[in-house]
Amino acid sequence: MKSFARSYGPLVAIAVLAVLLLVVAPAVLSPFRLNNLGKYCCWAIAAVGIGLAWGRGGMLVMGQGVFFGIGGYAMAMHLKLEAAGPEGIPDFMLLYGDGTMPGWWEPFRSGAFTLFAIVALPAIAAAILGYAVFKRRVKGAYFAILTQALAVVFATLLIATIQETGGFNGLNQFTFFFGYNLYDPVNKKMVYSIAAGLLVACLVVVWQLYRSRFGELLVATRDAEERVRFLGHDPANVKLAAFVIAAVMASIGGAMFAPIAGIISPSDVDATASIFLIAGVALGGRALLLGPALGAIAVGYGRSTLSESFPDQWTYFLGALFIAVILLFPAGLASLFGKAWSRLPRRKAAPA
Amino acid sequence: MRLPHPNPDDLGLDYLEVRGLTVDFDGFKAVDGVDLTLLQGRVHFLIGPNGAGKTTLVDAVTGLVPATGLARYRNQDLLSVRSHKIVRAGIGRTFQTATVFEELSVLQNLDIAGGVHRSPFALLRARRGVPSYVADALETVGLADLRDRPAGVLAHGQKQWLEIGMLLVQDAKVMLLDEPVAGMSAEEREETGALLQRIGEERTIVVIEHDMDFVRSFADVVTVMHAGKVLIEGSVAEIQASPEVQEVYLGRTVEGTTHA
Amino acid sequence: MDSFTTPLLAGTATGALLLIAALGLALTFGQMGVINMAHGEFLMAGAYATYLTQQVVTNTDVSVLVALPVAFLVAGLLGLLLEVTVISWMYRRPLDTLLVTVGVGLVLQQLAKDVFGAQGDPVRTPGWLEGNIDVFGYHWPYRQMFTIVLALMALTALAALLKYSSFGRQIRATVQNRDLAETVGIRTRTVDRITFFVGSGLAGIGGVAVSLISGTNPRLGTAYIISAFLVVVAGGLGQLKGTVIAAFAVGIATSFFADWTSASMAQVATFALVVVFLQVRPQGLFVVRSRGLA
Amino acid sequence: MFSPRTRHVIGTVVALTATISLSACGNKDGEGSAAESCVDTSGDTIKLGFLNSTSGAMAISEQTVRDSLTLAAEEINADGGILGKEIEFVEEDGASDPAIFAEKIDKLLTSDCVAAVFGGWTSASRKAMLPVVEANNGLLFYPVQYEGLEASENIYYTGATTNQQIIPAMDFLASEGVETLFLAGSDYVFPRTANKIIKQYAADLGIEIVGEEYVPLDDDDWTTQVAKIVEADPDFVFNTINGSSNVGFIKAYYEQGLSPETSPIISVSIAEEEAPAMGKDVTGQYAAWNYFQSVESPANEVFINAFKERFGSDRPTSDPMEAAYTSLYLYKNLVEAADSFAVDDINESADGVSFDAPEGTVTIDGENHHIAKTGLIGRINSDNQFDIVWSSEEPIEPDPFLEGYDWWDPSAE
Repeated sequence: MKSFARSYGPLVAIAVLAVLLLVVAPAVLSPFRLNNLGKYCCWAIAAVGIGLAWGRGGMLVMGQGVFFGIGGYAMAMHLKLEAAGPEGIPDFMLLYGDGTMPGWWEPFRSGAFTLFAIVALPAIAAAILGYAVFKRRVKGAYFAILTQALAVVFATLLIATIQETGGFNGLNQFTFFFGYNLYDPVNKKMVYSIAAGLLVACLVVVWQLYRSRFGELLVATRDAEERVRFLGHDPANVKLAAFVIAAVMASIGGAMFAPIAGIISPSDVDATASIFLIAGVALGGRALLLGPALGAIAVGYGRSTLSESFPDQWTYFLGALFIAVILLFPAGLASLFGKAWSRLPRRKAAPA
Repeated sequence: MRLPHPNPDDLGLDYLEVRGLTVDFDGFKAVDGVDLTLLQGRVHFLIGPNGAGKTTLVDAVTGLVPATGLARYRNQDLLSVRSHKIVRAGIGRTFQTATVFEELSVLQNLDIAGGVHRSPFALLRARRGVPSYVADALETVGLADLRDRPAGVLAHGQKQWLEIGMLLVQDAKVMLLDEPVAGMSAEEREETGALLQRIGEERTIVVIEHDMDFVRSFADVVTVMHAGKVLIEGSVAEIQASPEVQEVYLGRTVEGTTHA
Repeated sequence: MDSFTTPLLAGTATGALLLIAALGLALTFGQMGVINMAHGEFLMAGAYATYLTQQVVTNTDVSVLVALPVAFLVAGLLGLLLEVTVISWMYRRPLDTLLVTVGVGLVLQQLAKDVFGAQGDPVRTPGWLEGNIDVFGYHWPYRQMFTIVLALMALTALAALLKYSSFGRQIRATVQNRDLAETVGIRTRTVDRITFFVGSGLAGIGGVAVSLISGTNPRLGTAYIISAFLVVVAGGLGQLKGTVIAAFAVGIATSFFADWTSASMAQVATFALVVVFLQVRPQGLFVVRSRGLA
Repeated sequence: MFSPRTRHVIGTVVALTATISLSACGNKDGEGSAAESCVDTSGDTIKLGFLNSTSGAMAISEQTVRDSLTLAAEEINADGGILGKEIEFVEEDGASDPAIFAEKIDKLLTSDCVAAVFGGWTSASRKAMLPVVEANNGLLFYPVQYEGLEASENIYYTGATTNQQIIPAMDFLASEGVETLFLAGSDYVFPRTANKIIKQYAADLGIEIVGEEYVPLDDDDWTTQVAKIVEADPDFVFNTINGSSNVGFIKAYYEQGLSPETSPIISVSIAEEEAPAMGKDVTGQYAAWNYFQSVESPANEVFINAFKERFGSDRPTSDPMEAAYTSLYLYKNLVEAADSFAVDDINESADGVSFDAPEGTVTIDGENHHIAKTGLIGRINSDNQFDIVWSSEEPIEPDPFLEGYDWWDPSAE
């Protein structure tokens, strides 16, 4: 039974989190707080991916806002078109543009295509970027800097394309979410539950990845990339896989963020937003299973509440958080409470 | 002890042939037109003073540094193939400093080397049970008792054996070992030598080594390198008899023991 | 004609600014493996130092010259403080230094906002930098020429320091083999500190140049830090000449892109250029070759 | 792929998740039941929300709005409050992030139950708040000039729309005999939209647009773009640059030998606070607003004195500050006209409600919730104050969609 606890303990922890998020929270929180928690869950979904790429894979992804944005904008485009009605075009194109819609918006009328795009677009983008970067063995700090530059460039691009993406204002004023009226409190609760459910699902996915041989290989690549090459694996492929999965998770987080926050704009996806995501992961514990998700929720909550009580001091908190956590608890706060449960790589082999 | 030199044709294609291999570091030829034929079933030693180009030669064959010339194994030119594909083709190597995954257990280290046996999709499954090729390697290198220890706590010699075990799991037909017995006790060297002979029967083993006692005890063929070139190749006795070798290399190190 | 000279000359000045910012980064990143994301805030500190100097030395013609050593010192001391309190605990953890300094940057920005106010403060251009000369229709401002001269002087001084001074030899020895350097009596900790002081001080000099473009404001550093890092990445570590070529290449390319398209698209195009360039030279322009298994 | 035991555990988790998700299933039919107002009007106080960025890039500007709002609230309270109720204001930080604005206004309306919210600066923040304030049938007072093309039942716009700032500026340029105009702006919504209007009106007025340049919001280096102004040598430069980027623009402008004598600038975002922060003597340049500190009116004198007393004698007053100050008084007058704090009652009786603001008397248009304002052009003097050189004389009726201008074609480029 001991090995059962070791193997499935994390799953029990995920289940506890699932109950908290899906049963307890909706029962006790006001609609406003629940909606906020929904946003934190979206960040947490992205954070789970960062935990995979950074904590396990050693790739410091400083530009996850880009993939968060791809998912967010893809979903927002669909919601915009849904709000505009059949044949309608988004209001901002009439206001700021010449009233015509770019052709690449058209497929997003279809909900099915949008869902497909939310997964496929970040996967393709991450695969191309990752292929270019990992195959040429660009790594470590270079990689981190490139991803951050990507986030800066992405935000600039969005701000400059007013007629296509709404520019600085972003996309907002959604009315329906796949046919459900977003102003109905019942439906808001449903959207929240989907986000929380997706978070739980992503956690189960990484749990399986971490206990798989791929998970071991990823850690091995993080610790000794060249050595892995002489095990007959191309480390670039191992990292690429983790990077792509992380990108897809960020995209899913972004996709749920748009209907929950009611807006997606460049400031939700730029370099600052990306660093905000990293902060949660660092706080929670980058290499732990639940660390990144809990950290992201904590940082999101901190941002809401601290900025309510100390509006001017929030930046100090965030800055101090980085310094203190990296300096004192590089493995994250969760490592302090870290029982064997979520500490994965040392899992005992099942008896032969 | 010595095996007769087999004819390459009897062995099919399982030999590594190096022709005119040259590694040029911005004008400095670290390896300069080396020809070698490394046959299966023999323990082949590569010796020479520091800077002779031994490690660079191995680096070139395993894709770590770009080189010109030819390194052929099973009709494949290794110089045009990336490192991990060379490994998948059956050529494995170790490094001067043992590089095992210190946080992983001995068993996990061996298991992770078994990638050649798995499809990418199979990687998504958790490991359960011990695959037979891992169990075999564990026995062969004598680490069965330590299988659940983190590799980081192993003694230096044990790490080297673990690395050899990982090569076994990889199913490497050609093993390029860079100073595997450096820092080992005499007893450990004996065990390592015996291990190499045991596994060398069906494989091509190439060992870079400085320790002449070890070379004398276990070498089937010795190649002496100097300044990027092959100085001489032959049996231990032939090498020791060579005046050139005496001059550049053996002269100092082995003089005392040749009389013994 | 000036569709060529304008971006070329303006881009050279932009490149010079990037060079000053990147020199300090190349020094601390290249020599010590520390990725200092607060470097942009040291630039900001240099700009505020210029502003404060102008409050004390009211003669604008002189104050900018006085501000140069002051800014170097202010930013350098900030760097030293950062090194002693934070960085020294985390050598050989480059990604962690990156994250810690992100936090330091946030704190410094907020601090500047609280001390100097969110509204930027004006920096006056000295009379001898007012004006321009006509180069094929481009009214090339003296200020841009000053930036280029400043960059070249900083470069020369740094190169001379590294090459000829005993401190420079100690830096190079420490970079090549830290343990060996220690055994021959080099106090590597002191070398680290001085390196960080000089690298951060260079950011202060950059801050003076930036303040002449846009005055001061708390977010001033963020606009330059990413470009400066891209320069370091494209230039490769280990040799200053890579940084120099990359800085001017990025500066001039950005100006031409901006001329052909828009300033926003120029950012995008420059980034794409660096990524494509890394396909050709993944380690940057110049690499110190290493044969070890990293 | 999984062992039976794993499958069992995963199955349980999935089933649990699915059950819970489904139990929270949505309501597809039926209109969204608009949230009932939770505003409490039974006590001696009335809660209002002030939502401005006190952190992030926009804190520079928005803090001044917060100060004006605070001043107005204190004055109103000293004077007996609104309908006898003292104002209790809840402050929130929008953090220069539209999503935070949306979150915070939701909190103010549904958790704090404020009767109205005052704030927002960027159009992005207003656009983000709009659906939330509409869904909760709340009230938002937005105090900044903006690009128009909007009218919500739940928002009162106390800053200028384009026909009260951009169009008067163009009228002024036409009256000055300007023939060539260069457009310089930050690369985001307001400058792009304003320039679209300017280009169409310029065509109507016979003014030639000789160049149009944009630089990203965070970018301060305008050298290359200013070189194009030098080359085009326009009669005037229309400046829609935002924030600190103005400093870089102004410096580059003078560096390359431009001056008010050759190609003067008319700005729509440089006011009394910004003018001295340029690091250059900007005497002789122009700005278009609806309020300057130099406006001569008794109400303005009161406002300036009160503000300086409260926040320091070195603090100038400016258009957005005045619009924010005015917005709170307008709210007071709206409530008292309706004799109710209920949004629907206020909207009902809104048309024609006015206030003797520092800029002059302003009147609410009940249709589009904007206010009639007088267009002013000021020229900066050596004290960094504005000499008013042109005025529309009469308050201009707000026309956010420019329906009264036949040259306007929204779908044209």
